[in-house]
Amino acid sequence: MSPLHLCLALSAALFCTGLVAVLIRGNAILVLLGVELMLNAANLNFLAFWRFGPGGGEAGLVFVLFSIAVAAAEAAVGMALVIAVHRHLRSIRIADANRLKG
Amino acid sequence: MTTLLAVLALICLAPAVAAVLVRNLIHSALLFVLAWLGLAAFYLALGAEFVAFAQALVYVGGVSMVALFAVLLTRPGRTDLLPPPSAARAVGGLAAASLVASMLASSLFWSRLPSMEPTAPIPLRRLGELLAGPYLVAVLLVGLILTVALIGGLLLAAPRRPAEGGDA
Amino acid sequence: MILAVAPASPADAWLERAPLLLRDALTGWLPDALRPWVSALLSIAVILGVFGLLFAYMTLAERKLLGRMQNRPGPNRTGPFGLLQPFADAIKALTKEDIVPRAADRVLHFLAPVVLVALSLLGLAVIPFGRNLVAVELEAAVLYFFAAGAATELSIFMAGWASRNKYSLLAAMRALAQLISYEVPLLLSVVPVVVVAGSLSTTGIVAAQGGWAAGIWPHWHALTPWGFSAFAVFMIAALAESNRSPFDLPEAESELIAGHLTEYSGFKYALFFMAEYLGMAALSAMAVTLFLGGWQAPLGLLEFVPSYAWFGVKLLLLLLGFIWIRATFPRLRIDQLTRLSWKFLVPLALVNLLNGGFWAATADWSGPAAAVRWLVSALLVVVPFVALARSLAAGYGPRTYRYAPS
Amino acid sequence: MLHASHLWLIPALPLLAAAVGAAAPRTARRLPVALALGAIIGSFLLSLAALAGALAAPAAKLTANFTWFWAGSTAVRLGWLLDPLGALMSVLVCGVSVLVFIFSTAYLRDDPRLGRFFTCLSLFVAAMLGLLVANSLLLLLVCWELVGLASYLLIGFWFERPAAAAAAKKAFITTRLGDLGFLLGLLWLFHATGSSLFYDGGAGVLEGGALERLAATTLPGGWTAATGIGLLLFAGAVGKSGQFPLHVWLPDAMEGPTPVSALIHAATMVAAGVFLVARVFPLMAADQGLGGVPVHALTAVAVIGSVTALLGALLAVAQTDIKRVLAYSTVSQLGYMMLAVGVGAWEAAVFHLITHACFKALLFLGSGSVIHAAHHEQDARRLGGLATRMRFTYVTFLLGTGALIGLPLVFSGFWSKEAVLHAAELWPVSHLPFLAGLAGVVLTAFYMTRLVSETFLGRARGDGAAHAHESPRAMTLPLAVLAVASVAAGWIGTPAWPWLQSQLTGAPVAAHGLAEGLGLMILSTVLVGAGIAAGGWMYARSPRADDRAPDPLARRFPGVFAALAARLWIDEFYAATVGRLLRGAAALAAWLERWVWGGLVSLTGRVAETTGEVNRAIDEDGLNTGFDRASDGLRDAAQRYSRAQTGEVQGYLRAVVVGLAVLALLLVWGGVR
Repeated sequence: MSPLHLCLALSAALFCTGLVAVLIRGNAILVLLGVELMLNAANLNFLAFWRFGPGGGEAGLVFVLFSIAVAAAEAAVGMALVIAVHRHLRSIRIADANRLKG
Repeated sequence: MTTLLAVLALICLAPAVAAVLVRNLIHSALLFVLAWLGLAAFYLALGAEFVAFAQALVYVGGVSMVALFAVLLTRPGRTDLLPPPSAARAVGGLAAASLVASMLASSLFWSRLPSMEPTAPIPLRRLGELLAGPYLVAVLLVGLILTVALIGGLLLAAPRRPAEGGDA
Repeated sequence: MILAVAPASPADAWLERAPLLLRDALTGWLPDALRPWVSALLSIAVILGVFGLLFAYMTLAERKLLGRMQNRPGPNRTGPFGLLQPFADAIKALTKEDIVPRAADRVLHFLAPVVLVALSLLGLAVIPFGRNLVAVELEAAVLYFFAAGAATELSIFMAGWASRNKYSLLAAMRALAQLISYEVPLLLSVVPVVVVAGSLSTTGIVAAQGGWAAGIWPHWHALTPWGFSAFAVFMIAALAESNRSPFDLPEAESELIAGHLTEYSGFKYALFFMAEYLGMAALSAMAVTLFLGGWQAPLGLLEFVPSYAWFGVKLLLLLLGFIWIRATFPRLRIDQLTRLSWKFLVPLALVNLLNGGFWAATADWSGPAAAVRWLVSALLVVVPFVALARSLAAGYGPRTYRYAPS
Repeated sequence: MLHASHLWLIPALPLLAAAVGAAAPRTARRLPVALALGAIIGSFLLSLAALAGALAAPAAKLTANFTWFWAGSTAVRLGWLLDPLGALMSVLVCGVSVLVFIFSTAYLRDDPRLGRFFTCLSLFVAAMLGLLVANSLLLLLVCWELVGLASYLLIGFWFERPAAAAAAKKAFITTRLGDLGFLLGLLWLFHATGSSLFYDGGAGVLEGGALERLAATTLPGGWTAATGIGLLLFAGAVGKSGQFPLHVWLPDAMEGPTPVSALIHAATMVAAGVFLVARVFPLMAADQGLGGVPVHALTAVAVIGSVTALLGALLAVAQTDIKRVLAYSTVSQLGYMMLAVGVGAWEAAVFHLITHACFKALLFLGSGSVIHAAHHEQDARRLGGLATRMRFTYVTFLLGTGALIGLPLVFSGFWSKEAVLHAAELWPVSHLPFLAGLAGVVLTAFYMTRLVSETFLGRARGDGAAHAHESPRAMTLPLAVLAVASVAAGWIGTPAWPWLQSQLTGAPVAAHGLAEGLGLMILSTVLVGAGIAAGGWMYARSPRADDRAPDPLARRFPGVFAALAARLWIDEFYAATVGRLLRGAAALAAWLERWVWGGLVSLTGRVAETTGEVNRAIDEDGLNTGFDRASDGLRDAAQRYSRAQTGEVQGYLRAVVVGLAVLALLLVWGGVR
């Protein structure tokens, strides 16, 4: 099993874990964290192919940096949204936020 | 090399799985942090020093803080134990996730990847030149996005009267 | 992480080489495969020992200095001038009963202090204590340092939350707010240094500060306008990061009955104590590295003094500054704290970033142009400072006290 | 030294001030004032520079022309003209404006609309200066109308007073009548010469070729085009500077604030007519052939001027309102100027214009000072005894009076009027204008004496005058400056040293010492003395006891006085003829509108209405039912479908993921490569 395979397997596993978190956890915060985890899995793919891929181009590395930055922004906004939702509904269960009326 | 990577992979996968499964909100948040740290270590082993440290800094220093802060601001109740997910949702979710998992696994094992020599890690200065050179526009855009996100976060999380709580 | 074994260059003075010679003497007989690891272990041991002692005597110094500043003698019973006081304290802490509240989250309650100490030690790995004395030579050392330091407040949160105590929880929230607020100016104040020095590695930054202008004016960053401003911001943010007064809101003895430390006793408490001082020392060491020229001597003719001695002197000065500030300033309120960060330090640091960019861009100006360069840079520091200060101080007149009629 | 191509700066500054002042918020009262003062001072300096540039080469007409737009193939060109006439006038306008502005700051200090006042004033000054430096009749007309607009705004500044509003309308409409002639003349000129530029390096309308052409083309009736155009343009001048048929608006214009009267209706705007005639003098003088020509432009000018001079002086005699007296005196002085132009001595006219601007501005500001001090009491009968209370104003007013009636040898008015009369005397056509001028001299002396003694001598006949006190510094300072000017301004054009004339004409005028025209001087001096004596004997000897007491003149000649006091019923005459005509026309138009056109319009509307009714009926009963059924079905379907819309985000996500996974599995295992 080559390191590349290992990386891809890990990223796949992480992705699925995050997906599960997104799908079955009721708490909005955990869902957001799951999304973060999925993003990380994607980053891992980029790095893996940058390192073990067919050479050429640091684009993978650079892209990971950008994706981390954007992930941070996404987390900040997401948490802010969670807080705002909580102020409205007094709850952060996603199932409760099923109406468009605020 | 591979063994080291494997160990690190386990170190970063175990807490992630645990984080998804435990019922205590704070615990799972902290476990997520642990998973991210493990991932940072994995990056380090991959030779991506800068990315690894950036990962640690952003996720452990930033995202986890925000997440924990949100948790504290929106305490469900006396205890942080969450109600167990409803059976239907759990089953459906697991089914869907397993589908994806099988897909990924199949594509992984059926596709024969040529195992190549690892390319040499690039010196930090080169990375800096890349960011300041060809990727400059992207860097500026990301900075813009971050600023907007910060302001938007403030506006969203601020109480109706922006006079107070505008900071923090 | 390449563990290299830097050979002692014979050019240096004997004292300068002493540590390396000692290391070689200790590891000389080992096979080459092992030598890097053993020397790494050695440096870890040295750091632990030195900074452990430093911690011990910092506590003593703090207590004595505070005592003097408050017209008390301070501890002076154990040993000559109370010099053995730290060890007495250590023994006491070790032998005390370790109490864990029943409702507490045992795991986190146990993990918090351990993680804290570990994290605050991590940062020291990349500090160049002397010309060749750096445990781990990293390309992105600065980034590493802050990545490691970022996690400290996390353990404070763990402690505060795990104690299941409302004061501790408040402390945890404050800790988070404080970190989120002060991580930003801390990093922003470092960026100009990186820009100007053109390197993220601590040794590179120290090397960039070598030499003297006109033989007497060291090229330390703190001695340039932008550097001074960055230094000030860095130190303030460092105070907040290490929970030192006037920013010690998480452990506010007077209002939160020691906050996250409420439910800790015995050795765990000692660990927290230790972590605080280690973090303080680490940040001060970083400040010395980034702004005060690291181990560089202030004057050319003083170079015969070994570099690590210079480093030690600067470090001690900064630490004493910490103590002095603690003895001087009252504690801030949480809203004042955050406002200070977001409305004052962050804009200042941002302008300073611009300033650093200007400085780096005009590196080749000389003669009268250099004067212009200094002038512009100074203006870029003073004008925003005055403007921000005025806008923030608007409405706060000088405070008037009304005394009760006697 | 200012180059011609930079002349536009002079009007641009006040225009800018006016624009900013107009945009400024109502609360910022000081801002427009500061702007206006700064701008006008800047323009003053600029025009001084321009004057220096003009005097460097008096004969040369320095122009800077540019194409405004192309109408078909013919370019409509505008331009700036720098010559001693324009430069002197602009210096004069700016100088007087500066003083009047300073005066106004004190005079209108408590007025809530101070800012608006100064904005309008700046607009006026801008337009006036533009008028002076314009090198194109078209541009001049534009500025001309702008000046009229500003005058309208300022006369009606206190529009709460119905009198002021009416006066503003009257001024505007009356001057429009003249401007119609102006416009026609402009069009004719443009049609005839294809250019509206005065001087264009030989191609201008005031230069050789065009003039010869105009003088050559004759119309039915033996007139030449030059005469026709000249008369039309002169109509504009008549309207603007209140010459005889259209003089009625000027006295009413005194409803405006006194500084406005001083600046616009004494010093500058009303002189614009004279300036216009002087500017286009070559055109008017183009056709000198008097043989068999029934009327000739300059002759008309001279006649109108002399009539106005006499009439104004006559009407001034019987007025009781200070400002009205001064207004009629302005009318008559303008008549003198027109007279001078008419007899061909346009430089004398300009000379008199300059001196008159100085001392009439002085007189108006002085009366303003009096009115201000006497709490807006401007009826001479209820004033009096102010000589002791307002010594400074009194002295300056006396100086102004001396200049106006032309006391010999020192006062400016003497020299300028002497120049006018001298020219009139030498006019070959007729001596009537000369005699009218002499009569005017007597009357001027008489009514000014009357005014002074009624206002300042005797004892206070009203509590307004009783509690009067000297005006603040900001008002007395301009008085002082103007007093000096109105004494000294005459020395630049004495027969002994005709500097002004030579600069204006651009050719050195022989200094024909004081000897020549000495007889005329003595004569006019005697006449002035007679006028003063008569006035003094009637009014100053025994000042009226109280405001009820009848006017001494009325006691002696009641009929004449009544007629004069009623202004010879000219206004009533206009009201009876022109006004009635217009009213009838308006009534007719209204009738047509209401019954004929209105009927048509409402008929069309009714038709459209009925069609709409029919359409609606068809829609509702015919088409809609089908649509309703269709949309009902759609709604039900949507309701049934929307059950799937639970709002459960994770539910959606689950569906998405399953779909994605199935798709991907198909791709991978289904061998779809």
